[in-house]
Amino acid sequence: MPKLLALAGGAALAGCQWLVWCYAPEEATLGLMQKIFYVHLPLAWWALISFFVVFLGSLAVLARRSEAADRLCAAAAEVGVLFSGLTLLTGMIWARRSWGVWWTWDPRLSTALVMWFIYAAYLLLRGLDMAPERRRTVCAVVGVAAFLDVPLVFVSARIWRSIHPAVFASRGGGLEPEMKLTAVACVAAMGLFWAALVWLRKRQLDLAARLEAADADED
Amino acid sequence: MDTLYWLLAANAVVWIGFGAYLAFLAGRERALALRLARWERSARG
Amino acid sequence: MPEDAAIALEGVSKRFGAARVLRKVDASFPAGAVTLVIGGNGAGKSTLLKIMAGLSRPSSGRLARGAGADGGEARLGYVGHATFLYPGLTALENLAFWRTAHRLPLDGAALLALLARVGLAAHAHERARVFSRGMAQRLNLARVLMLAPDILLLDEPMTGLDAPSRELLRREIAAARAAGACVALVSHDLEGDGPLADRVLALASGAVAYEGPAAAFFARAGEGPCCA
Amino acid sequence: MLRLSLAIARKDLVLTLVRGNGLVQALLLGLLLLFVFSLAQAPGEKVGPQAAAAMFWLASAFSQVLIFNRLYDVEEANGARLGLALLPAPVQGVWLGKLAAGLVLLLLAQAVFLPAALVFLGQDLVAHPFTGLAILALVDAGMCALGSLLGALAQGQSGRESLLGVVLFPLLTPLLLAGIGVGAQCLGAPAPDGPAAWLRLAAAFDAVFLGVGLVLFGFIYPGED
Repeated sequence: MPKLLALAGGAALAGCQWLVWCYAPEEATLGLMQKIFYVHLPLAWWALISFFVVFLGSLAVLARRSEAADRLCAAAAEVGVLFSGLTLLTGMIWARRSWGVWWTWDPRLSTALVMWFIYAAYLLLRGLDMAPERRRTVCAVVGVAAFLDVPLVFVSARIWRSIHPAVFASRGGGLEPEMKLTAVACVAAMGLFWAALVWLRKRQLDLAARLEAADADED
Repeated sequence: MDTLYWLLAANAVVWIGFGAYLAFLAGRERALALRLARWERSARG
Repeated sequence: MPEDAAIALEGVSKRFGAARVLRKVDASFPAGAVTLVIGGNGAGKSTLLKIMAGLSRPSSGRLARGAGADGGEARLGYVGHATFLYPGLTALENLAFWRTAHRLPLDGAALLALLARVGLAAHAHERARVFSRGMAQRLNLARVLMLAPDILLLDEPMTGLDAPSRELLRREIAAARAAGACVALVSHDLEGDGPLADRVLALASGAVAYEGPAAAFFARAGEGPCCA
Repeated sequence: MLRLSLAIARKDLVLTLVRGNGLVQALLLGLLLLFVFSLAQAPGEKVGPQAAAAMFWLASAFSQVLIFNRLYDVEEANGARLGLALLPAPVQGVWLGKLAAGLVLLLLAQAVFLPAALVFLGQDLVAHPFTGLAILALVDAGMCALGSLLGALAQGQSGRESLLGVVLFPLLTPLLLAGIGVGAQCLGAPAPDGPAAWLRLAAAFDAVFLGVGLVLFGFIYPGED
């Protein structure tokens, strides 16, 4: 089932490539380069959703001591770090081409970077050698604190450079219908792919946990 | 064509990233399959 | 749980990852009695006491505690392998901290008297850092006694104590029992601590091997090789 | 709970300031950071107010990691952590006590870092005493709320200093930005919008993480051994 989902996601992403390259018109001011947007935006969104899933899973771990929720957190955090890392890289390439700099203190870009740091540390914490029960609660606490930090990071980054032109916001309203359709399709396709990745990883972790338990029962 | 070059680089980065994670998943899958096989052997015999 | 039990365990199991330390332990510890907990190394004695103290959560099963002497929650005294002492604080400061932390009124003269009771009057203003193992254990004992516990959990408290200190500890255990406390004492020294015991709980690889009156246990143990 | 917090804070301050040398390491590290950064100014040049404020908060952040590691390390020597678990009071009292002790220690450290930053980095304090104190209090409170929560989480781990830093610093980003933003204004950087937005942000951070600490601390402390 998850493999089917992965295939569907892959196919959908491939289909979106056609939309991106042949269907959506070229942006007037930003030119061809704007087409990165169709990968960049879905990556960012699904990274944020991953972290939200980590938050919800962490709450479930704390409230119900659920081990399955903990494994879901692990899977979602890994995919989230991957997606936000790719968001950063595509964003940097875009920035280099469009504005001539690799990095600029845009609120969204900075928030993505700080989130990447936070959840990379979260994954580091997961890899530590701790008693399983302790690791679950420790990671859940960090998972909750990390997500609550996100809006604060975003607001602070915005105050930090309050004079920065709102590059993204101004274009959000000005998308042509074809572009909007393409963007929505890309987000949906990326969502399928994201779900497949998280599902695959979660299933692996479930299997590993079952094997662990089976080993324990033998003694 | 300079823009296209940048565009290709960005897409390449994305697919390399996905590929790396999928490779990681595949590696884990293989390790798990090995462990499962070993466990089944020991459980039967 | 039985009427007179100050603390009771129902089907308590504990596992650490792959290892099963306790298997479905049912036991009750009556008030006003000393229960000797025995068993070989790794039988699960320390884990059992930690679960009774609430320091460790059982993987399954239930733990019930009776009310304290004053009708409120039972006051708990626990002596484990660690002494809970801050090396940088003096003996008196250590006692004062734990007393305040337990929300009990502070009385310097009473604390000094307590230190005298455990033979540390001359060392009241020395830091715990310089104490020998035996002295630290006696200070630890004073820390527990000043709480006037309803339930006294002692995990091999005799380790590292010289003969007079052991006698002191045994006297205090007897006094606590007389005052109506429930005492659980983990020990390897059946000869020395056996006479104190009213009841015996013997564990073997995490399961109960014997639970009942001490007299019956020692009568049985006298016949064959000791099951501890 | 407040009595427990007070007892713990008092005990920790005695152990750190009177009987130990806990703050010396934090102070030296912070001063070294400030000194090394002063090398960034070319002869005859001055570091900008924003860079100076950033260095001040960086020194504070690093010493905070050492402070909270030390505060939770104190409980490990003879297993006193388990003793705290046996107390009849809610364990959040420990969090609050460590928070208070950490706050005092951090303020003491900053009392050294502030003049050091002014001297090493050649800054002049432009008169904004009230704003400066307000942002100092707000940022320190937030740093200690989070430090007290995460310090408990790192205890018992190998390499816990760097672990605590790696987990703590990104979470502290909004606060550090607020501290640097207002700090730069206090050192004379032009500020068309004033410090109000930063103060509000720092207050919001404090509210969120005081709540988070209060609710979540019980889950990770004292933990089993």
